[in-house]
Amino acid sequence: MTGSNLRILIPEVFLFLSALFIFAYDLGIKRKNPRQIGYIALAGIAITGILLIFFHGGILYHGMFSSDSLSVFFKIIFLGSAFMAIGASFEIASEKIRNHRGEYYGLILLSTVGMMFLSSANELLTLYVGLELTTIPLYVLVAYYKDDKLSVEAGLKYLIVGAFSSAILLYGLSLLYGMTGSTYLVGIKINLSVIFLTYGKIGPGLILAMVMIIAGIGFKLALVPFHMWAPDVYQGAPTPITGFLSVGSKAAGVIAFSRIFVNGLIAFSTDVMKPLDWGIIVAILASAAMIIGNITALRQRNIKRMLAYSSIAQIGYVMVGMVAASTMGVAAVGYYMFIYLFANMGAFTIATIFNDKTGSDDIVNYAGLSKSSPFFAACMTIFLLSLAGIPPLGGFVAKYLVFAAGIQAGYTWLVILALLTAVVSLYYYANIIKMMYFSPETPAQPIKPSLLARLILLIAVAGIIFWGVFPGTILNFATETAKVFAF
Amino acid sequence: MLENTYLIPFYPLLAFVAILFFTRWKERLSSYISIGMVLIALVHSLFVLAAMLSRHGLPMEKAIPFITHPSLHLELGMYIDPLTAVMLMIVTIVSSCVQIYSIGYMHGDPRYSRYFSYLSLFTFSMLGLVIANNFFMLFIFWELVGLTSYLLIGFWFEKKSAADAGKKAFITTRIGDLGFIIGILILAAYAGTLNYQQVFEKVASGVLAPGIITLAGIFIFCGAVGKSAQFPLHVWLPDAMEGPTPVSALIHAATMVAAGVYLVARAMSLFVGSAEASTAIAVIGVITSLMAATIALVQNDIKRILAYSTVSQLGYMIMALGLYGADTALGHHSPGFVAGTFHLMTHAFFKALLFLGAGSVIHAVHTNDIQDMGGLSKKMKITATTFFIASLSIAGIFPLSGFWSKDEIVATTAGHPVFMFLALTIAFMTAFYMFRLCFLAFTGKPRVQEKYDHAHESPNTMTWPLMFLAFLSIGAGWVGLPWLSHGFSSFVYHEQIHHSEPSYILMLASTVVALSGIGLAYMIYYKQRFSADALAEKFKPLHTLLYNKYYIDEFYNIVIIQPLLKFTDFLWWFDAHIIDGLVNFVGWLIIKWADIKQWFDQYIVDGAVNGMGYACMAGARLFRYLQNGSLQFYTLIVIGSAVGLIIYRVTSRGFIYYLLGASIMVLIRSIIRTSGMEKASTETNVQD
Amino acid sequence: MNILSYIIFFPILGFLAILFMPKARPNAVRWTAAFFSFVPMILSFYLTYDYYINYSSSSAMAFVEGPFNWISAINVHYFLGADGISVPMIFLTGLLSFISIIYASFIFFLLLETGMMGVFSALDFFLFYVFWEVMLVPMYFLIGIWGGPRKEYAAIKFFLYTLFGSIFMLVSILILYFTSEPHTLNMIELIQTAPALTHSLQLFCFVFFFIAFAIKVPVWPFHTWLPDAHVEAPTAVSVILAGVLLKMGTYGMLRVSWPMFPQAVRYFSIPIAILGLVGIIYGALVSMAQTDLKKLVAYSSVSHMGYCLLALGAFSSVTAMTGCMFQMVSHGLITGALFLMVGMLYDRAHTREIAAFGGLGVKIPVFTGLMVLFSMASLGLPGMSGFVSEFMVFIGSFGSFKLITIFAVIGVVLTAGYILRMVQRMFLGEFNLAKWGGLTEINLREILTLVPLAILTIFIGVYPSPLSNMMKATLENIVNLMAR
Amino acid sequence: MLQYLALAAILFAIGIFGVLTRRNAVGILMSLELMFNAANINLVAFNKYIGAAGLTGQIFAIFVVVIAAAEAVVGLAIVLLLYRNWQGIDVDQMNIMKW
Amino acid sequence: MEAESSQLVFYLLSFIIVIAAICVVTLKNIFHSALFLILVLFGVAGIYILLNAEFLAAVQVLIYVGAVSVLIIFAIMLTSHLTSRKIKQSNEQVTLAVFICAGFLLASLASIANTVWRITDRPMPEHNTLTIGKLLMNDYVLPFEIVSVVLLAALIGAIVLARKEGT
Repeated sequence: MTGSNLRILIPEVFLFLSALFIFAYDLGIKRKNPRQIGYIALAGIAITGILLIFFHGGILYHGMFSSDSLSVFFKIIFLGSAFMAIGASFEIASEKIRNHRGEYYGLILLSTVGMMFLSSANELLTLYVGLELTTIPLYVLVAYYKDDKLSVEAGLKYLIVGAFSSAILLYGLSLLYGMTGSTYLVGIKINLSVIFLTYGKIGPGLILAMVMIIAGIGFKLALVPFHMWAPDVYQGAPTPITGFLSVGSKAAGVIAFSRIFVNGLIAFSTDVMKPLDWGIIVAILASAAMIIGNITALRQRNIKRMLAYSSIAQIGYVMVGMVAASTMGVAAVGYYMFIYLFANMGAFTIATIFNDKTGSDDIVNYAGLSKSSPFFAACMTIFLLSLAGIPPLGGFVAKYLVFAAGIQAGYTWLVILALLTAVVSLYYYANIIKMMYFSPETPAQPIKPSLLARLILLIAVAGIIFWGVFPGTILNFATETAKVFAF
Repeated sequence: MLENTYLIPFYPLLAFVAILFFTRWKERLSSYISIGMVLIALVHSLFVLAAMLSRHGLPMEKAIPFITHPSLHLELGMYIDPLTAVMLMIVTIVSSCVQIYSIGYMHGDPRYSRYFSYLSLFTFSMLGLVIANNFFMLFIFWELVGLTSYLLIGFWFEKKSAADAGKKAFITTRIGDLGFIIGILILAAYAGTLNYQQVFEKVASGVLAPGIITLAGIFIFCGAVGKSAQFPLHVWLPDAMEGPTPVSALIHAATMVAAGVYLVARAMSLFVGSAEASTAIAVIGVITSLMAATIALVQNDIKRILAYSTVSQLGYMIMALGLYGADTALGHHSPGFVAGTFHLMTHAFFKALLFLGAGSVIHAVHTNDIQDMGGLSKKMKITATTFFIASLSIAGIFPLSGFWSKDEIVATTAGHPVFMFLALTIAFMTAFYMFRLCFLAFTGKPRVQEKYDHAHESPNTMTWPLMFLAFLSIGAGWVGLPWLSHGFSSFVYHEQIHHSEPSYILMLASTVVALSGIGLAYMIYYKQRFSADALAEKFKPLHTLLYNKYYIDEFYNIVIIQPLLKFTDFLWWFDAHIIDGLVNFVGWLIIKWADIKQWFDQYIVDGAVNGMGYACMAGARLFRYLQNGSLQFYTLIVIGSAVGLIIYRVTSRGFIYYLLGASIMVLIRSIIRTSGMEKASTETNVQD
Repeated sequence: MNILSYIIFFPILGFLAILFMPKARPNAVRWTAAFFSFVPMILSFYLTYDYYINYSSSSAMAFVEGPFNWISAINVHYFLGADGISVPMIFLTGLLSFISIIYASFIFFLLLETGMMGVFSALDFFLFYVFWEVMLVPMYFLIGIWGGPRKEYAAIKFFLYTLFGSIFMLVSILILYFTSEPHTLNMIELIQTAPALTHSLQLFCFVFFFIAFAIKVPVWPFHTWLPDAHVEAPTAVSVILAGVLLKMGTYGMLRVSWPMFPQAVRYFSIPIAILGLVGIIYGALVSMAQTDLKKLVAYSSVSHMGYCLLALGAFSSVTAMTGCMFQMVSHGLITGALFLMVGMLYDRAHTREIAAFGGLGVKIPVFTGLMVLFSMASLGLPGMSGFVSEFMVFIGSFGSFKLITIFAVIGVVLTAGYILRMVQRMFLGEFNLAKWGGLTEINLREILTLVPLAILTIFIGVYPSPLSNMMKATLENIVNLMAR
Repeated sequence: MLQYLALAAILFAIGIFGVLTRRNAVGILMSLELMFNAANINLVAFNKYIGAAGLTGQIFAIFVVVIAAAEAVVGLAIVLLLYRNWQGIDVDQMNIMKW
Repeated sequence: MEAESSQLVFYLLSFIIVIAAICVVTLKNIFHSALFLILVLFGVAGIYILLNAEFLAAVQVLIYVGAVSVLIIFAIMLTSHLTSRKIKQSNEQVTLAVFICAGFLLASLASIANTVWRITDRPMPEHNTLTIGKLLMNDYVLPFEIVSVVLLAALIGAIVLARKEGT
């Protein structure tokens, strides 16, 4: 019926086909060159990205799938994080993943396909299914070191908590559907206002639905208090997957959240509709995330756990932009996630390489890194400083935007809290820098990352700096995405 | 030449710069440059004096802007009037003498050149101070004088006492300057200008409220108190004798300490606006004078005696000026202004002579203690003679210069019996202690033979200035002879010429007092009719008190300095521990929170799950192995907080119940676990 | 002519150039660093000269660049300009940066210089904030890598403390942005519109800005980062820290807080002056208790910057404001020089304990002479810049606060106390030949780094009117703005 | 309709209880199935009473059934891994990573 | 009359479901739990029929019973040496869990009861199996495809994880 618009599915379909091709290729060609499949996966992502440029704009199935600017923006983030995760995986693919390399890359691609569908979904069912497609491959990927107890334990935790959250989310979605009789976000939006206008009230069921949905998506976001799984899973999972989890999967949560709340339930963002407003709930959770994430990160000794807590805190900042529920807020969230992609993926890439070369995830072992591997240390420093929000790096502009949105929306207390915790966060970020630069120790041998890894790091650094100094392009794009929502 | 008076300070400055940067390595040349420049200044000053005389004291003023502001206009300029001209003369003459004298005195000193550069710098500062046309500029040079005196007092800085003395001098005078600055601030704020003439006009025209004038006057006088070593800030001057003796002569007799008197004289138009301030000045002056004179009675250090004598004489002048201010404010006539300035001049010469003479003695015997001297007149004729002349002059014996000026001061006190009595007492004591010094040092038998044997007359460079100054000590007073058309008082006066008629009774009285002082000293120390020691023994408490200078230094040390140092230590501790501690504490708290959270996870959370007793249990590790359902704890948190949020939004009261219930649950859980420990452990065993 | 942009970004070029240079040739690095800070210095001199000749008669911004669109989505512009209060600071920054780089060529200085120059010329709040924060990172590295034994603590303390302060500034900036109509970050426009804010909002914003700036100054009781940072930092870093970074706080107040929130300043003027007074007295007293020479100088900064705050409290007096600016410049010169000298001594003696020395004047007279010179300048001796500034501060603030100023004058004596005590204990008295016999006199390079500072100190002290005239129009304008 | 919703809520709560308390990993998976079923009851009930015009609820439920099955499959695979690594599936043992 | 009987059936089914569900989560024997789970699932299928969702009921029975039979096999396989012993099958947070579940139940029931539901009285279309099929192939073809990918991913993942490596 909308056949002419089917072309907007081309990027997703292509990525799916690449995944299939990888599965088949891996079966057929018996892994002579372990890198080959990786390059195919990278090429698949790259081509998908190019296809995305040509095939976007338009809706399918009554808006069930809409390839709008918001989705394109996030799809770029997903593809970027998948690209960097796969790039980083080269470091471990030769050693730790002896078998099923094809499946490993293929599952990453499938998960990315799920994210892409999710980001385009304007309907609860598609959204839910897309979310599951995102998550289920990740369950497998987290447990991919099958003989490693940590990895398996992480897989179990991720699976149980994930499925649990999925059920909670589903319960919430069902209530939302029940209250409005529609699964389309537009329908939900209209019907809720119709109900309110007709009956003069909506009732606490909406609270139930909203909290359940927040809890369900909060799992993906690792938003406090639904974050408990994150440190364990981040620690146990293969490091590139951890990076992918912390960026791609989070971005998926972010867009799901923004679709449902900032679009469908926008009327309930402020306390006009008290007590049916979600703004204050998210604000509380965001502040909890910033406090708990940042403070707990202070004393972590494992870099992956530290980054886990850091990313818990980071999502708190994102949520500040989200509660603003404004053009600026959405733009800020988009920009934030975009920079976060580079910074966090970069940091995890470094953690991957470091672990691969030294077999350690301990922050203590980063001591003196600047002397043996200055490039490596400098990259890490830039990533960490960007995460901390120090100008002129991208992280600063991102934080600025988020806080601006918060202030604009009247959440001054939240912004002050966020800023205070940002100061706290600097302490643990700086702690690693301190280790790398101020420590008198000199590591035995330099770490020589592969050319690809260097390239990825360089791209990440360049992105952080360039878009920190000239945020215009990305920010305009992100502002453009906000037009998807009618504020 | 008058227009170029501003050049006068620059001659020595030039010498300073030249020595510092160019001729420091050539000692002779350095001293010659320095002396040459000061002589040029002297000549120039002479011309200025002449010009001033020829225009009958008509002042002239010239200024360039320093900083221009709508509310305040600061300038650098010169204001030449007879007072200035006389001061220029005093400074250049004494400075020249001292510098020439120093050639001999400082001979062989390793920092010879630097000494002369400092002297030049000092002369520059002093001359600048003198020609200033406003309080701001005065203050600038005032401070520079302080600096150079610091450098010169501490010249032999290897000696700890010298370095200490320099510091003490600087800081003590700075305390006075504190008041000076405040006075200037008051003037700037209320008068809107710091120019002498403009300020005085405002005082005279009544623009300034009397209270303000009093306040400003007293505060400005604080500066003079510091610099002129008046009570209670006199403590630095005796210590300052640690410097080379010529320096003492230059700074602590003739010039720098006179700056305070000069300030009072210069600002007289301000003080006459306030009888209160003037009276305060007079009282301070007389107290200082009396106190210093009494102390000087019992000291044994030759330079210290002279130092206290200086303090005393300065107090004398201050008293005269204060009385003049008070009298004029009340509409009476008074010769005080002339008396003060006149005495300033004569005192400069004979005190410089005394110090230089003392320097000559010290140079010869290498001791400061007069008890170790004796009979030196035989070996040091010129020194002894000139010293005696100066002593007579300071004692106020006719017709030496001191007689005339002192007489005028006594005349000033005519309307104030208490002051007069005290003034005469001081005159008596002055005569006594000066001749005590003379007799002990120059007459009688040598008490320490080896020192005596070693003694010799000083070289010519040192004796010539002595003789020249002796000449001045004798004759300088004659410019003020009442019978010679009141030369001085018709030249240097305040607002209107006022000649005091010579009061022969007073002259007689003061001469008698002076002579009796000399006589007493003669009896005790020359004829030795009475034993000085016996007297000291008889008045032991008094003697001890005087000998220890009224314990003022100790008092300051105990009451101000030590507490201050203690306080700074406390503050430092406070800063490092409390303020910084507060900051660190917050940081610590935040970090600790992470620990607490970890601890919480470890003990409370685990404890809630495992049971609180887990820590107490012997088989804790085994038990822990069984338990810690962290995964399910995560889900518990997820759903628990979701439910909490729902209840929170639906009903806030329910939320409280919910929280309460949850915490009770956790509590009960822990209690149960603690008590039900054994059961759990048996189960563990079963599984294993 | 984009002279400001050149000044700001030239050092960055040097930084990049050095990054790609072979590490094996330290001399090449040194010369490159020197070159890339020399050019901005010359440019800043030229800028100062040009401003003095051509622009100082009006309060308008000179050398304006922009506003060019930078981030249009949030109205951020690239907007630079300099006026009477920024030009002297730019001059100071150019000079001190070059001297520091000559003294110790840490390449992070070049980054730091960019940040400092940027702060002093930014006219867009976003830009201002970016430069403000940009400085923290190189400073962190400079202290952390090359610092003393407790460098890590000092570095992170500095970093966190100042970041803590600046977040309050950010909040205020955002509030200003959203309350202005149309939304703008342009400082010049905000100066016009901000006083229209409600009273409470003004107070709120003012306090937040004040915290940020006060930490930088540092105002008592936010000063505790300073001794740590100074003591642990390498010499050249201390110079920059004391010479330029501290000035940013007061500069920020003059540039931002005062003209934008006149009502709040009026409301808080007495507390501000009291804070200044406490700083003066407290800093001096604590200095007196120091046994470490560097700490003494560090705490003296607390005291000296107190004068600035006192002057700022007297917002209605041009003289006070001028005094504040003078104090900023003069403190930069004098304390910079003092830190340099402390460093030189430390390089030779490897200790900074005052008690360990004594009578050094015998052994190293030139060093002693210069040290005494700068000490005297520091204690406000006439003829040097410190005196002019302190005097103007007193005169200016006496009009507004009689009693506070009178108490502040006590600081002068206390300053003399601790400075002289230090000089006496280190350079006078008996010389310990056995211990310090090997001490060497300062060399020509070191003298050359100090001489410009000495000349400027004396020049400003003797002939202050050029500096005063340069900033007069601007300060008058600020005072007029304050009258709103 | 409310009775269906109430049933669903009760079933959901029981499922939660199971997830929170079951020590056996398979038991947790079973409890999760209960929760999914509860949600499904909701969906279908709503479909009948509210969204009667369409069959969205039922279709949603079908998808949920499929997804639940998929999760069960992956879950069981992980349980298998657990069994291999720990020789047991007691989730209380899976606590290497904490704090 | 019909309504009443369906009410009766509902309560019966509900009773069975709840009791069985409680058994699922509390029984010590995991094998028994699994059997009760099947009972629950059948009960739910019955509920679906009551709610005019016959196709869904069929799906429920087919897929779930299939899936759950796998579960049972697993349960037996993995816990064979555990089931024989009498050990606790629930962990230490039971009371807290009960409390939270009760809280959830109360909160959700209260919320549901006080919420506005726009209940329509339009009857369900008959023979909706056909409609569902059409819908799946038309309106819902996209999620249908996605879910197929989900299944693919799950299968591949399960295989990857479950396969024993070369040893």
